[in-house]
Amino acid sequence: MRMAHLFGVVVGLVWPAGVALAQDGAGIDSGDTAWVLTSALLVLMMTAPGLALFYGGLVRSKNGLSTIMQSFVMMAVVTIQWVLIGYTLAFGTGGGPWIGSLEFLALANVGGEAGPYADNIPHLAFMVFQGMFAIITVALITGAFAERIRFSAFLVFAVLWTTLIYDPLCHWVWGDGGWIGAMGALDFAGGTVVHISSGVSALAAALVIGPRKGYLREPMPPHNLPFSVIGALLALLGWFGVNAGSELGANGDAAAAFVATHVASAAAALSWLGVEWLQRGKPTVLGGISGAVAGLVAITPACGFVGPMAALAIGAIAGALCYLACTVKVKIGYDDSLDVVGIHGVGGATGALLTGVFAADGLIGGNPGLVWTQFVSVIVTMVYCFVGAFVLLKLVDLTIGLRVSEEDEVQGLDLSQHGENAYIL
Amino acid sequence: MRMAHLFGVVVGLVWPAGVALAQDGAGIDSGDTAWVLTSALLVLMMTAPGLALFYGGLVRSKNGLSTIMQSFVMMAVVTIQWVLIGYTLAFGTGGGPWIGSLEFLALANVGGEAGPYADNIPHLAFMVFQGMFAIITVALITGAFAERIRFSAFLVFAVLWTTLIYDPLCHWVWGDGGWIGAMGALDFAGGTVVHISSGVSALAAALVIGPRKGYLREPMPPHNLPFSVIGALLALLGWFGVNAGSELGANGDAAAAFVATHVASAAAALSWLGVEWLQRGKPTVLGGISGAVAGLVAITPACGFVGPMAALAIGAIAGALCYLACTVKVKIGYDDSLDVVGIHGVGGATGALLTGVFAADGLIGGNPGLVWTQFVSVIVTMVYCFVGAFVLLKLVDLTIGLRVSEEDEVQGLDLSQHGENAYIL
Amino acid sequence: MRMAHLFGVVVGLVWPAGVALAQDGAGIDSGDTAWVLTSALLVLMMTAPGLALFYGGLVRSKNGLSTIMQSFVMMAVVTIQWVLIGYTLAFGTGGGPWIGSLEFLALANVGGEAGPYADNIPHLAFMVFQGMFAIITVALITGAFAERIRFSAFLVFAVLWTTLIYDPLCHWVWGDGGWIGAMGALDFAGGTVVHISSGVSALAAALVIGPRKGYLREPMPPHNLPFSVIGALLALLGWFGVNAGSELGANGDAAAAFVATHVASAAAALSWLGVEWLQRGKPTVLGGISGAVAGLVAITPACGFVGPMAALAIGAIAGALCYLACTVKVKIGYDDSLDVVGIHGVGGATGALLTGVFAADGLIGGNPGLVWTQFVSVIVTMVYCFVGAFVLLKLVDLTIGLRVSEEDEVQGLDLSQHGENAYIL
Amino acid sequence: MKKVEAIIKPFKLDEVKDSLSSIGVQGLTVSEVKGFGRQKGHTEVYRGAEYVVDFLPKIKLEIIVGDDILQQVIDAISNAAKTGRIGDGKIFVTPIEEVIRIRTGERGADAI
Amino acid sequence: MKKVEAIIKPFKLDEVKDSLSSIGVQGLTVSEVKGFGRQKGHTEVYRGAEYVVDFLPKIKLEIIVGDDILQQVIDAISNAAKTGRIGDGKIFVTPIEEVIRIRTGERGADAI
Amino acid sequence: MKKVEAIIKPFKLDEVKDSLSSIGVQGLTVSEVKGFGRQKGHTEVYRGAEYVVDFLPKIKLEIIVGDDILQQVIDAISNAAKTGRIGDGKIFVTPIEEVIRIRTGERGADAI
Ligand SMILES: Nc1ncnc2c1ncn2[C@@H]1O[C@H](COP(=O)(O)OP(=O)(O)O)[C@@H](O)[C@H]1O
Ligand SMILES: Nc1ncnc2c1ncn2[C@@H]1O[C@H](COP(=O)(O)OP(=O)(O)O)[C@@H](O)[C@H]1O
Ligand SMILES: Nc1ncnc2c1ncn2[C@@H]1O[C@H](COP(=O)(O)OP(=O)(O)O)[C@@H](O)[C@H]1O
Repeated sequence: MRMAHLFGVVVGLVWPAGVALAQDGAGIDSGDTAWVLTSALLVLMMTAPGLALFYGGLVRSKNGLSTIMQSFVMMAVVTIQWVLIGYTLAFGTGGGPWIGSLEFLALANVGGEAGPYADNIPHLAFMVFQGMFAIITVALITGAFAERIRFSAFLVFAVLWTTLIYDPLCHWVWGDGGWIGAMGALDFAGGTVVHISSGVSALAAALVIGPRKGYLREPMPPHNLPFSVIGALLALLGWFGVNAGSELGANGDAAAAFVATHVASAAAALSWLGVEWLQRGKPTVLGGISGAVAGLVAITPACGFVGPMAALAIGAIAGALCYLACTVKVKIGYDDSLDVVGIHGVGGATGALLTGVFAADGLIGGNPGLVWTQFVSVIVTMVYCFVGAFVLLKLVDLTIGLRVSEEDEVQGLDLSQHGENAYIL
Repeated sequence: MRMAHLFGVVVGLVWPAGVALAQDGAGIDSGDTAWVLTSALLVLMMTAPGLALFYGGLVRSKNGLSTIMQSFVMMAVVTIQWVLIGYTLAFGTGGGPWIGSLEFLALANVGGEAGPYADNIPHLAFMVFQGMFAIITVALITGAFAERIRFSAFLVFAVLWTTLIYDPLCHWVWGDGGWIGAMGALDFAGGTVVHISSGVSALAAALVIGPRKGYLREPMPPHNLPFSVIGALLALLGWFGVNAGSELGANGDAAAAFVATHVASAAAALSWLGVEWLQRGKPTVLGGISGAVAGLVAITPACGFVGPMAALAIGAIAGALCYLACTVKVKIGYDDSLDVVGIHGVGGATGALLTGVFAADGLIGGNPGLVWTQFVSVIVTMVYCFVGAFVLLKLVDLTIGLRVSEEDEVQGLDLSQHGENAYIL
Repeated sequence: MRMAHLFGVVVGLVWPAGVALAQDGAGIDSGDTAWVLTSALLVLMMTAPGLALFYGGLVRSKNGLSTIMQSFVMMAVVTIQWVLIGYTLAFGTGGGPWIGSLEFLALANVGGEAGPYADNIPHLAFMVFQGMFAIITVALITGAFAERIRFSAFLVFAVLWTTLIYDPLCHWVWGDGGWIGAMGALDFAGGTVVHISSGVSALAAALVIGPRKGYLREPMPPHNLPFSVIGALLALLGWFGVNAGSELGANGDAAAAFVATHVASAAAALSWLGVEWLQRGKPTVLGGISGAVAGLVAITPACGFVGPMAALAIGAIAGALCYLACTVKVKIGYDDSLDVVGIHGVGGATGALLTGVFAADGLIGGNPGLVWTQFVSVIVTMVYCFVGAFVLLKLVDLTIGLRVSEEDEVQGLDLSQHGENAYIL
Repeated sequence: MKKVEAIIKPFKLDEVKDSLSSIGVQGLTVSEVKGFGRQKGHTEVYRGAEYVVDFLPKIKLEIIVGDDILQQVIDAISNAAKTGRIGDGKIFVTPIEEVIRIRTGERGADAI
Repeated sequence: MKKVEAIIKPFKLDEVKDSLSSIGVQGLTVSEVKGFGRQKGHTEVYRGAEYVVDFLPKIKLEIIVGDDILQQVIDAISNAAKTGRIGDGKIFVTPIEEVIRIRTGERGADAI
Repeated sequence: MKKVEAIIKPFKLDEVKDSLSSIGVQGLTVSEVKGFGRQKGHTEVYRGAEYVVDFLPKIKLEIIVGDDILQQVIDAISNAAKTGRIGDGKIFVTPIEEVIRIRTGERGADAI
């Protein structure tokens, strides 16, 4: 038995820290911990079922299930990647400006006591909260190649992208010693790390995989808009976990981030609806939820640094800008099927720059330098993620092939990739 | 830059209080704050996607999306109204018995520190929690004029109603110095403010806008009852935020309100199902969820004042009464399409009166006076809201027109108002 | 009035403890209370809408609504049963090894102050949290007799089963003095109490009621897989309430249980998908969510005792095992329609035994005795629940009849039992 | 015997059915179809993209009738389904050679 | 050549299809329809309101057959679809003038 | 007048419609059907259980045409719907005795 025990310790199957360590975690605050655990769940809900349904409703009926699957399976894949290697690459301390150390490999040294990033909550709570961000980020990209990617190719790409793009970027911005954070760039809850990174990678994906068969010739309207509304609203609720949870405590600042989130999303929904109403004659439901999401994206980097009226301004600007960006896409002609570029890319960049404008120590507070810092962080993120994603996608395409056969695309991914039908009503 | 800063301060774009103030908020309890923030999200979920789906599933397929939209857009519209003007009209201190002061205009003086209404949580948390009540209340009314209102007219009405009916009423009951609260009437979580007000306004709305084309001649069954069930259940979950959240802390009283809510809703579901089974021969799913909602409505004013067995009684009474109210509607012939009157109006009044009966210092505790006080508060709310809503609706009707054209009604609001289809399966 | 008051006290309608008692609950921690109340809601969400949709989507269209109803109505029925009698049978203190005392009959002596099972949260919070477990357990069984049970028979069975099977079993494992708990068997969050009990009862149910008309001849594919995905994901989110909530506080151990839950579910989803991909050539969406649920089942008894790498192992094993169990069913030929046996029975037993292996003081920690203890607890639970459920079902069948007429089965339960249609699209 | 097929606007179905019942028609079969014709469709906009939808929802009725009441049936449908606006639909008449009632095996006019 | 149209109860579809296959029918087309006839519908109640639903779900089969096996086809359908209860449905036979297989351009009996 | 019925693959609908428009066809009616034929179906697996699905989604077109353009219509459909692979579908032609436009009461060729 001793041997078994030893073996267990080595591969991490035995959990020696467990109960004991957690209990002498003197500084852990139960209220803060409750809020961070709740927030972690909210962020998880944002992906699944939030994003899964949001995206799933927007595609054609024959691809509804496979699109949902792409978000769902990220929950499984990225979780395992994160606990084994991702967390330590992003947050391992002492690893320097470019990548985290291997200190937390397979969650070694990550227990119930407080960790290096927050002294009021269990280290494991911080770890799992951050893991939820990794899941949603790669899931967001799926909107770009919806309705035509091979499931196996997608899985391979997702693991590579998370490990080689997300984890380093996350380290740069939030990790111990990461250079973008050190530069003073502000990203409260993921404007660059989550939204610009996914938005720009989505552009690469749309370019590499090419447009859907029939794009711009056949109509490809959403097959189940109520699903998209439910999804967007669950994502919206989850977003409060992202933004107010990133305070890592239940306090006045969390409440301020919460309010900024709520206001920006409302303002952006109205702003998108308004522009659309003026330009097209009708405010659409899809426009309303798209606007709300655009506002959430834009307030993400800012919500810990701005008050409610600035949040209102940021939301209103982002709603209108993202609407325009989506309209422009159709003219340029690339097929970013579910508008990841127009909403997350454009919204994320808008938010990051406006953080420089509206933060207490930003432009409006008398410090134009912050706008520049933010600008640099946006550009670096864009270049790294676009190039990285492009290379990875080409690699996958050349090795196992990115796209399903034409026949499979016509039949739909639900049947061709999974052998299932979404509905038999 | 100084000028910009100054300007920023004036219009509230700069957020000087922010971080600093919040951190010296000595009395703020992290557990209470976590619970109130969670509760705020729960209340938001009650409207969207809760109510949106509950109502959306009950209409005909051609109006599913527009009905969902009506709840969704309230989230956006009322949020902006609330932070700009609504909150201060309802809760501005020192404004006297009728209306709040302008102290909190555009959230001036509302920050991360504790506020006048709760010394254990951030003022912003209280503000946003209350704002979620304003959203759901006006969204509830949409059930009365479902499937036939013009979207633009609805928006105008909603802004007017929230500002002129909801905000004052909220002040009377819960605001500093509000006269109904001062009178000693008990409304723990919105029996009068939310449910009677929306129920009675719904009656006005049904009368002013008139019945749907074909009402009582053509069948108008729910087009997607599973959506209604999901919606009702998400609303039910959200309701715990309303009721247990209204304690503004995570403590024994919150747990008691939580249990009362749970028991009343269960009892009312069974009571509705039972009466229906007896009278019609079959217990319906729509009956079950309607009953659960009726019980939640009725326990709302009472949940902080009664024990679980009283909650059981209140639920059981409300379930049966609301069932009868909905049956009677068909006989009277007005078209309150989704039974806002029968469930929220009747349920709210039932709950408010039974609070007078079952509260510790109510009838059963030896104080019949409370029933009278409750009765007065019910009647005042009814009269004010009915007359107010009636006048506002007539006004909107005479100016921009409340109702879509017959052709648009036949085509459905999804296409005519928003240019979209709910499903392309 | 005095008489009324007295009467009120006797039947429990007056709530003398209420406000007062709760406030002098000195030891109550607001953060822990916030977490337990949140967790209680999560567990409720697991049943409704979680399980309701998961199961509802898996049946044929004509039974979608009635299947949803079966989960929904348990929320109502079991809640009333629990507050009246169930809680005291399970948790009444001083009742000895077999059954709880009547100390808490109709929630007598259960108030806002801390209770005998946790000194940091209100007794009512503990009570309601536990009540949510009783709801989900009996709701799980409905998967076995889906699409053919009479609604009235189901209600009678559910009340009997909860009272005579669940309540005693719960007492044995978790109640004060319960013999299985006293024996040292570990069940952190319901592996035996919830999953083995429901899985084994489901087997009895499938045998007693017999297969659906046309079983194994006609295809009976899921009618709405997106609903099943939404349901599974809401259940998954709710499961964190079950597992991390069972710590009854927001601390390092709760975070550890949270992480174990997350990892096991991810590993099991991948493991099911992997085996399926190998064996059938395609990974299915239904497989993915089934795997995730299997992992959640298996980690339920273990999550408080094992670290993340052990959780990964438990999940991976359970995913593959449950897949095989579901495949075998088709060969044996009994019609456990929604695989309650294969997922909850097999997954629960797997988890209980692996808890013996991987717990800090289990096999891998040098104590093989725990595996034996776990084994005994599994067998006892299986025998008691199978025999008990079998007898109860036979009883109901002989008295009021368990199964609908053939004509009603062909027409579908939605119309025959409830007079409703799920969809009119 | 003839088969009368009619393509009508969906919201007219109940009126048409009642009108047919009143002249003694005891059975008919209905399906949901999409019609393309002179009636112009509508435009749907999803984010940037605009689509013209020119297939409109219609209802198709199929009624087997004896030759004797053919004209009556045509008139009943015409009157009940008419709004006078483009898109009211069409009625087609086809010959039928045989009709069988599955339940009884009856054939011809008795089977209608 | 003839077109055989049959309106049957939905749960009989598999039996009918198997029965047709067994007599050598190689193709058919199926659609979901609603039938109104002697079979009485059911009542649905939504909150207070009660609706009589008299359009019942039915399946419509369309099979193009050569004149030679027409009677066999009619019998196969009749036997497989029969429950003996009201609502079993009807079979209609119509003349067909031409059949074309799109893939090959074959016409007439070869195209069936 | 004739009724042309065509069973085609769903993704060919737009091409066929455009092709018919271009030869002057002004109206047609479309429905979703399931086809059973030589084209083999696919297998769906739900947990352990495997089902062969041999009813495939198809689109049915119905077009009433004057005798003059009948051949043109058949050719237009044939060309646009053809992929050359099994399952392309069929075209059937039936006689029509009368056509009425509900809106105007016009009959015969004028009503098409
Ligand atoms: N030649 C045709 N063949 C088959 N169906 C037709 C034909 N012409 C019209 N229809 C059907 O009749 C419906 C109404 O026709 P339309 O031309 O729009 O208006 P109207 O009947 O008033 O002339 C169409 O939507 C279509 O379903
Ligand atoms: N005259 C008719 N024309 C077209 N379809 C009919 C006609 N009569 C009956 N049907 C179809 O046949 C189905 C069964 O008819 P019904 O009168 O209910 O029973 P039965 O076939 O046993 O006499 C109906 O639901 C309808 O779809
Ligand atoms: N005898 C028939 N009667 C009615 N429909 C038929 C018949 N044969 C084929 N079909 C329809 O045509 C479709 C295509 O036929 P199939 O045999 O699969 O391929 P092909 O048309 O290339 O020979 C079928 O799915 C079915 O809808």
